[in-house]
Amino acid sequence: MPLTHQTPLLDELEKGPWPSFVKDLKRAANEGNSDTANDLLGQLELSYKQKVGHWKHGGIVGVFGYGGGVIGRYSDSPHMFPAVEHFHTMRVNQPASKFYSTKALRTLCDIWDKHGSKITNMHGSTGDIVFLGCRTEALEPCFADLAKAGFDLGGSGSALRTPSCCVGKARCEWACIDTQDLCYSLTMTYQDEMHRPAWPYKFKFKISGCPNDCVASIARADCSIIGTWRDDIRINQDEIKKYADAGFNIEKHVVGLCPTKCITYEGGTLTIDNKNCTRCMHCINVMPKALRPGTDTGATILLGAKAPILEGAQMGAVVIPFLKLDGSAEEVEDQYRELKDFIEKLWDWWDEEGKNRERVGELIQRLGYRAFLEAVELDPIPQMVKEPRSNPYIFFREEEVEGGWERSVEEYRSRHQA
Amino acid sequence: MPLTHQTPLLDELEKGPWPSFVKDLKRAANEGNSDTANDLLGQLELSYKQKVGHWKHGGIVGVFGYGGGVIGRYSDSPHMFPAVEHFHTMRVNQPASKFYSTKALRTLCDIWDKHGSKITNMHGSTGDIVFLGCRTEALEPCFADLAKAGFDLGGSGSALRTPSCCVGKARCEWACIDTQDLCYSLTMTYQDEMHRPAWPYKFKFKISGCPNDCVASIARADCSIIGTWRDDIRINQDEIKKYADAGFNIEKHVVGLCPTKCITYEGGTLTIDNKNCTRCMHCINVMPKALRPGTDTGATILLGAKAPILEGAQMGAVVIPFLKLDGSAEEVEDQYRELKDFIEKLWDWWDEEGKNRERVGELIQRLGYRAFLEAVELDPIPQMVKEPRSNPYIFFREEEVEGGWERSVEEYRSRHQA
Amino acid sequence: MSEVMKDRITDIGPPKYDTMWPDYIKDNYGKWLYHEELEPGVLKHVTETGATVFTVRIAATRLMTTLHIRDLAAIADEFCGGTLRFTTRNNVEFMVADQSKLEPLKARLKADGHLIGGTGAGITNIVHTQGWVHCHTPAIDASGIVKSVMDELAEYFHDKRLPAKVRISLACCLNMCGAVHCSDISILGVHRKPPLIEHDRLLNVCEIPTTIAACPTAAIKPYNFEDEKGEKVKSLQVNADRCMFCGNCYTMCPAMPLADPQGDGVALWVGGKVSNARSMPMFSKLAVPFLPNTPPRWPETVDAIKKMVEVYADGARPYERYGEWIQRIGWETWFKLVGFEFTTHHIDDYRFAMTTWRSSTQFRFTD
Amino acid sequence: MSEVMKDRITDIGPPKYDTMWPDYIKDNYGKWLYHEELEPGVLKHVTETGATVFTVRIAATRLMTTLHIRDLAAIADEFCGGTLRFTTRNNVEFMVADQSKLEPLKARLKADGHLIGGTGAGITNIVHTQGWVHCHTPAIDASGIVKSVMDELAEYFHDKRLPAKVRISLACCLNMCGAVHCSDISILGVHRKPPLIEHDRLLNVCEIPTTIAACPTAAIKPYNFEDEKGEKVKSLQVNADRCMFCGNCYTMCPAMPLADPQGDGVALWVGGKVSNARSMPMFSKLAVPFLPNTPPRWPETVDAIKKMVEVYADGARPYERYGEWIQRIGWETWFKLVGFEFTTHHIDDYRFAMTTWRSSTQFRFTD
Ligand code: SRM
Ligand code: SRM
Ligand code: SRM
Ligand code: SRM
Ligand code: SF4
Ligand code: SF4
Ligand code: SF4
Ligand code: SF4
Ligand code: SF4
Ligand code: SF4
Ligand code: SF4
Ligand code: SF4
Repeated sequence: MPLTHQTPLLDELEKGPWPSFVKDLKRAANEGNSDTANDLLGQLELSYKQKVGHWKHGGIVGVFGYGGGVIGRYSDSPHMFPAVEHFHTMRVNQPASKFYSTKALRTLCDIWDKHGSKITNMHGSTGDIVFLGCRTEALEPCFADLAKAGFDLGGSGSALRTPSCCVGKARCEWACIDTQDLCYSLTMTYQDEMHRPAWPYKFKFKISGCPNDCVASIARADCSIIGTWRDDIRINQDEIKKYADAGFNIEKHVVGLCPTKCITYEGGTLTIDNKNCTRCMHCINVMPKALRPGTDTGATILLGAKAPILEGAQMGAVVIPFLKLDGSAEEVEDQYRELKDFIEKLWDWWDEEGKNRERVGELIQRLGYRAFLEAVELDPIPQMVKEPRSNPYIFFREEEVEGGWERSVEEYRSRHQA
Repeated sequence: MPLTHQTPLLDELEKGPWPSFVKDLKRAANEGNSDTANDLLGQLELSYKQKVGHWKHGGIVGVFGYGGGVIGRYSDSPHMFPAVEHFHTMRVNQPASKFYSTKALRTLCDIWDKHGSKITNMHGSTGDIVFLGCRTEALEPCFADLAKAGFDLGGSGSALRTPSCCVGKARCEWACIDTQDLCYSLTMTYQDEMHRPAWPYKFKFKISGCPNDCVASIARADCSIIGTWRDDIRINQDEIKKYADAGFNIEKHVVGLCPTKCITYEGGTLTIDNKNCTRCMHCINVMPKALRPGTDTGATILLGAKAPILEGAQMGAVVIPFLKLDGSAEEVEDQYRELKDFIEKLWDWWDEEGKNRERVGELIQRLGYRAFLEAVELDPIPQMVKEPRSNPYIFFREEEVEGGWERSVEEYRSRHQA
Repeated sequence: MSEVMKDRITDIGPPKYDTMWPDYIKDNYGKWLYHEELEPGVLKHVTETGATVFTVRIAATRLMTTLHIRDLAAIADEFCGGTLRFTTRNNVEFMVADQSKLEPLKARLKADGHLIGGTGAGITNIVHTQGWVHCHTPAIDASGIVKSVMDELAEYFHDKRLPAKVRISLACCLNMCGAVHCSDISILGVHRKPPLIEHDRLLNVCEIPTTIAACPTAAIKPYNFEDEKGEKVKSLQVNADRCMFCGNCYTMCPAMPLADPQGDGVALWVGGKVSNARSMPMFSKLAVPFLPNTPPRWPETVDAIKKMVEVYADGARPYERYGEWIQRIGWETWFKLVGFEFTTHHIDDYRFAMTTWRSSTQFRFTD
Repeated sequence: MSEVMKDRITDIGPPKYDTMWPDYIKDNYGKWLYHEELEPGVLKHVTETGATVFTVRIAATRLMTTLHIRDLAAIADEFCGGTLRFTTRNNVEFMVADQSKLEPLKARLKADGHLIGGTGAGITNIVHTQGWVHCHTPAIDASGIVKSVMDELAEYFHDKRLPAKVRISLACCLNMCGAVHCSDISILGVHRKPPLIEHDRLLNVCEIPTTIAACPTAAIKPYNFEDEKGEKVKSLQVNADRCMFCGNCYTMCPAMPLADPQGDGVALWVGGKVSNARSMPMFSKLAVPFLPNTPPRWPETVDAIKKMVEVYADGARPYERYGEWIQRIGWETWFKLVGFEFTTHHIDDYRFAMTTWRSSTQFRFTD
């Protein structure tokens, strides 16, 4: 179909070296006959002119039996842009680490061409495939077709959000844990938690294979699971020599930048004081042929990362320094179970104590680590903090004080005149 | 007089290499005939037995016309220890940096022997000479004798507290400002503020001659004044050579520990990139014969340090990076006036806005830097912060927003259907 | 059971990851030994047994139509055994096991107008959010700003190198659906006018207590509005001086819109990171509190970011991320180098404000 | 004007500093060039013109009688031209310009039983507060603990050297009248039982609103107490679970005493500093949340501090202050070395708690 809106402002965005979403949308409208794309361009041009968005607030729509996975959206100017009057998104749970067979991709395209706008996000910030621009009546049939093709919706609302992970063992030599398998396992175990929101607020898992954290979990997952090791960095001294021979300044770029200064390089041999290594990855990152993570691998579990609303952004904080996640299939199942037991204790506590729209990290802030650690049955360890408290406001408990808290004014005053 | 109380516990504190206050108190009781010292020992022994203090809460006493300088104190067991029934302290303003002629010292001793207990603190934490143990009726005559001898009381209550300073130019080569003179000048200018409490809470000045901060001002003064320089560190290369020749490892102990890594030591010559020097003093501290602060000297002014009550401890924060405090007598008077003008603006604001028992630092926390800077007429500069804000909660003001804040719902809804 | 629920398939989750793998991933899973960056956008991964996979990464607009996806799939079929993947920053990766296919693949991608790059010490795709394309709370558009910025910085994607990675992110409102709070450079949409209040419909569409509770600064108070008939209707009012425009009230209450052509615009942030390499993860800090919303190309924003990238390119040392560099040279030096004004907005005045004040005499003089 | 006010001298301030100076200070004021530490407690300061002053520092109990002061004055008369000074940490300094007087001065001080020391990289006097000797709110004594600790550490005052200065401070309650919040090692008196409430006199001696406002955690609420006659009397109550024993209520209200033989004791802190040398000033952090009040010699406290000093002596590098050392080796390593238990009390749960959590995978394994 021909484009029906003038878009002089958007047309500017067809220029330049970076791929142009405007070109792509125009193509969908033109070649792809998407009237939704056509009206989206029109409404977006209006936004560009007026410097303000044109979507109504919220809108509760969905598919039967699910409490999430769909974000309702309606145009506030449907008289001008009728094809985007409904413009809901469906969040489709991506395969872990986002490998796609072209067959699967084409199936998704077919379904979306049939029911929707032809417009997607590959991918949403949480990790979902996002189908952008669906009418209410198309949601259910679209969902049915997705399910038949083996796809399901992801999370939205006060539910488990779609877990995601880095490429991991599929194409990265540093993956200390099987990110995809764990991501899949968590997703499958918690289907109910994902589809039927029942919590105070959202909860996100993100899984990175090593401390480089290529899925940015530490910034944005209520639970970050980050691969690490607890034995020694593997060193290939021959390759060290090759780096040196190639003119690479090991002293400056490796030894000098190690945050704990636990590397020495003498007489062409590189030595690491592993007990003082904090597994930051730097030396491995810059000499990938010579250094590798250890072989006793598992994950560090951190909790609480989130965006600023309400009380300011948080990063994930260490709660379990090392959880072994590596071994035979059976061992791994047990290890996953251990992790899930921990998570379920956490959820129970949060469910019980969390206020409306309070993330796990905020709850820990509000009630303190002691309450949290008791709830999840963990012992306090120094690895949980950058430094111990500096304020003297310690909430001692009655049971740790000899004689308890009951005291008598009379007894006190018998020794001390007022 | 003979000691009248058994003090088996305190007697333990007569042993050991460190000087013993118990011995000294016993001597005052015995040799010095101080019945106050005698009963103090008795009451203290009771505290040692019962593990609890035996002083009543507060007590408002003082000298005529002053609202402070005396801390009232009464025993809660005067039936056992009548000589400490009244045990008030007088805070006597020390001479800046605590040099004493023996004549002045003996005068103080004479006055205190006449009116009080013979017990002192040399000195209190704020810096005063503390006369410990005075009866109410002795306060006024003691004060009169002090005044005759040229001494005055220090501060207490919601007033200016006794300013204090490091030894400075009197015996330290690093003093960038005349700490004693400034301390004296502030003390004399603000006698009224010291003696007649009229503020929301206490206010303290402390003055150190250089960033070593030997009077710990940054930890405990509402206003810290710390000497610094803005030109180049003076280097004596001959002395550098002598350090090296004596086997001192300049690379390791100086270059390696400079926080900004702005020192190079090559071919026996030490060079400093002064533009990147943050004047931490380390290099000067460890090679005092070779390095000296620059000659364009003045002070950094920091505000807000305090102990934890109420909202947690604060350290002083930079508000004026450099105030020239160095020159001819006249120039210096002008410079002092500039400082005092700033301080007076601060006090006016605090007086106006401060809540009861709110220190200056807490007020700045509560109302924010913008309100504070406007009140004291300073511009914001990056030197005030370790880092800019990371949360996005910016309080933009109406005047900086084009079109202001008045808007019409109707106009909005004319473009956006609800 | 209703008709629609019969035979209904639910809770099946996503396809299992390994159903998507080509042989060159399946066979080498977990066996990787090392990698090399052959050139920007081209990686070579080698296994313990000497097998290799070559990856070619191309720039993508994550706002992508099915037409475009089908084009990509066609390339993957031709060269990659029918597989491609998307990265965590929304680029697309084509892989080949056989080195001989590498150059033809690259040639084809270039021929189709794709930009190859995004790996290593340069600038990769901007992680971003919906903007005016889909969301109801944005202060700015997303895709248009991303396009404008990346047009300017494209050479750092496919060619020019920097001391280390520079991750740029964009979020169109303070909800920050991208990880913009921990990015080397972030672009954030901000409102600057307090919410309008539609007294006549507020009670119908909002819950009064949850809306009051939603305000982090307690700026919202109950208010009795007198309607046309002179009757008192429950509503809310905002103490504008306590409002910092977070928009959380609007999230809870559709009768409190914030968006405004003049009020809304861009704030820029700098120096955050996520990785644990060398330094611990860091939050991004305020660089520029406000730049105007200037579609279609947001030149002020583009210029400021370019300047930020250039001073970093000049000043930082190899491997030094943006925030690590600033820590070394000091914020005062950075502001001088970049030439941005330092304002009271830069000084934190929220919950942890005090922890950011300079409680030391250590600083550099910059005037 | 009343009799007492007639001819009354007020507001004269302290004697001017220079009235106290001997010639060797007056003449050399501001001319100092460098100094040397000849041995612990003995400094030599040299001016630009080659004049010298030798300083001998001795330990002092700042709780000092006039008898003792007169003894010190006698020594100053004999050797120092009638001047002495007190340091900011309550030691006493005797100065001589003439080197020939140095040894006799030292000999005399030693003969009188004084400890010479306190300079340089060792342990100087403990800054402290009143304790049971004068104050109304202490949880511990001050002078007795100081004496006990310094008896144990005296050799670090006059003889043994450490990697750098170790500043020890003591405050007998959370008001912290010493700078214990920024000391290498600090000893803090803590209460652990919520205030008693004397309902029958509270209204007479306390202001209800200011007392409520004084509580940082809002643990104090109004309460109607029923007296013997069955009449309601206004009073207060404390939610004990929200009380962290700061004692601020007692400061405002004498009818709310906290002191208790079993409840009160010592908390130890570590790693603070004040100077700007190398690192910025740092707060001290919790080392041991509670040790019992055990007069007359507080052996648990003394032992713990000794252990803290010893691990530092063993582990730190030259010039490295305590907190700098811990930053280098990590808190987890420090707790392991020193052998103190790490408890939930060590994890901050006050206003800035979140800023202290370990938001990184960087840490050392210690088990
Ligand atoms: C679609 C998506 C942005 C995108 O363009 O990719 C998105 C879109 C919205 N987010 Fe988000 N968030 C999306 C990922 C995120 C992320 C990133 C992540 O998950 O890794 C964050 C930051 C991490 C976090 O969870 O804190 C994020 C933090 C928020 C917040 C702030 C939550 C907080 O606790 O601070 C809100 C506000 C709220 O929940 O009320 C929010 C709310 C919203 C809402 C539902 C708007 C609202 O006010 O209710 C947006 C709907 C937009 C629309 O019309 O499509 N969104 N949101 C992302 C989900 C796609 C997907 O499923 O893959
Ligand atoms: C005598 C002295 C301690 C000493 O043994 O040296 C002292 C003693 C008292 N201080 Fe202090 N403070 C003394 C220096 C300090 C210091 C240190 C300083 O000034 O450098 C501080 C920490 C710095 C600061 O100001 O924050 C200090 C912080 C406090 C506080 C907490 C204030 C805060 O804002 O956090 C209080 C509580 C209060 O004011 O209600 C307090 C209160 C008190 C009171 C008045 C007790 C009370 O609850 O009202 C004490 C009277 C004790 C007595 O019976 O003698 N005292 N007080 C010091 C004054 C002597 C002098 O004038 O030289
Ligand atoms: C493909 C991808 C993972 C995925 O599952 O999709 C990936 C893949 C690799 N990352 Fe990454 N990282 C990917 C997102 C990230 C992210 C997340 C993000 O930016 O949102 C981070 C955290 C960034 C941050 O700190 O803000 C990230 C931080 C790193 C680092 C740490 C760099 C540093 O010094 O801080 C390394 C190590 C390095 O580059 O030396 C690394 C290294 C690598 C290596 C070399 C790992 C390997 O051996 O294969 C991979 C190729 C890197 C390259 O692009 O040069 N990757 N990497 C992501 C590519 C995104 C893109 O399209 O550009
Ligand atoms: C006499 C005194 C000043 C006074 O007005 O009374 C003083 C005098 C000197 N100090 Fe100090 N400092 C004095 C209290 C302090 C304090 C305050 C405190 O401890 O409460 C500090 C801050 C401590 C802190 O950071 O916690 C202090 C931090 C320093 C430093 C920085 C050391 C560091 O590396 O952090 C130096 C430089 C050095 O020692 O190399 C220094 C250096 C000096 C020098 C060498 C300065 C000089 O050139 O004369 C003086 C002789 C030092 C010595 O004792 O070895 N002075 N010095 C104080 C002696 C107290 C005592 O009796 O022991
Ligand atoms: S997080 Fe580690 S394992 Fe995962 S892709 Fe990045 S570098 Fe590889
Ligand atoms: S991983 Fe990091 S901490 Fe460990 S040796 Fe390498 S650079 Fe050092
Ligand atoms: S603060 Fe500086 S000037 Fe003052 S005594 Fe200490 S070292 Fe000397
Ligand atoms: S004063 Fe400090 S910052 Fe300056 S050169 Fe010396 S060691 Fe470096
Ligand atoms: S950042 Fe804000 S405006 Fe953008 S998608 Fe997220 S919620 Fe919507
Ligand atoms: S925008 Fe934020 S600060 Fe302003 S009224 Fe709404 S919730 Fe409160
Ligand atoms: S620290 Fe507390 S108990 Fe000790 S003197 Fe100060 S106010 Fe009194
Ligand atoms: S001791 Fe402190 S926390 Fe406890 S009730 Fe009193 S003021 Fe509140």
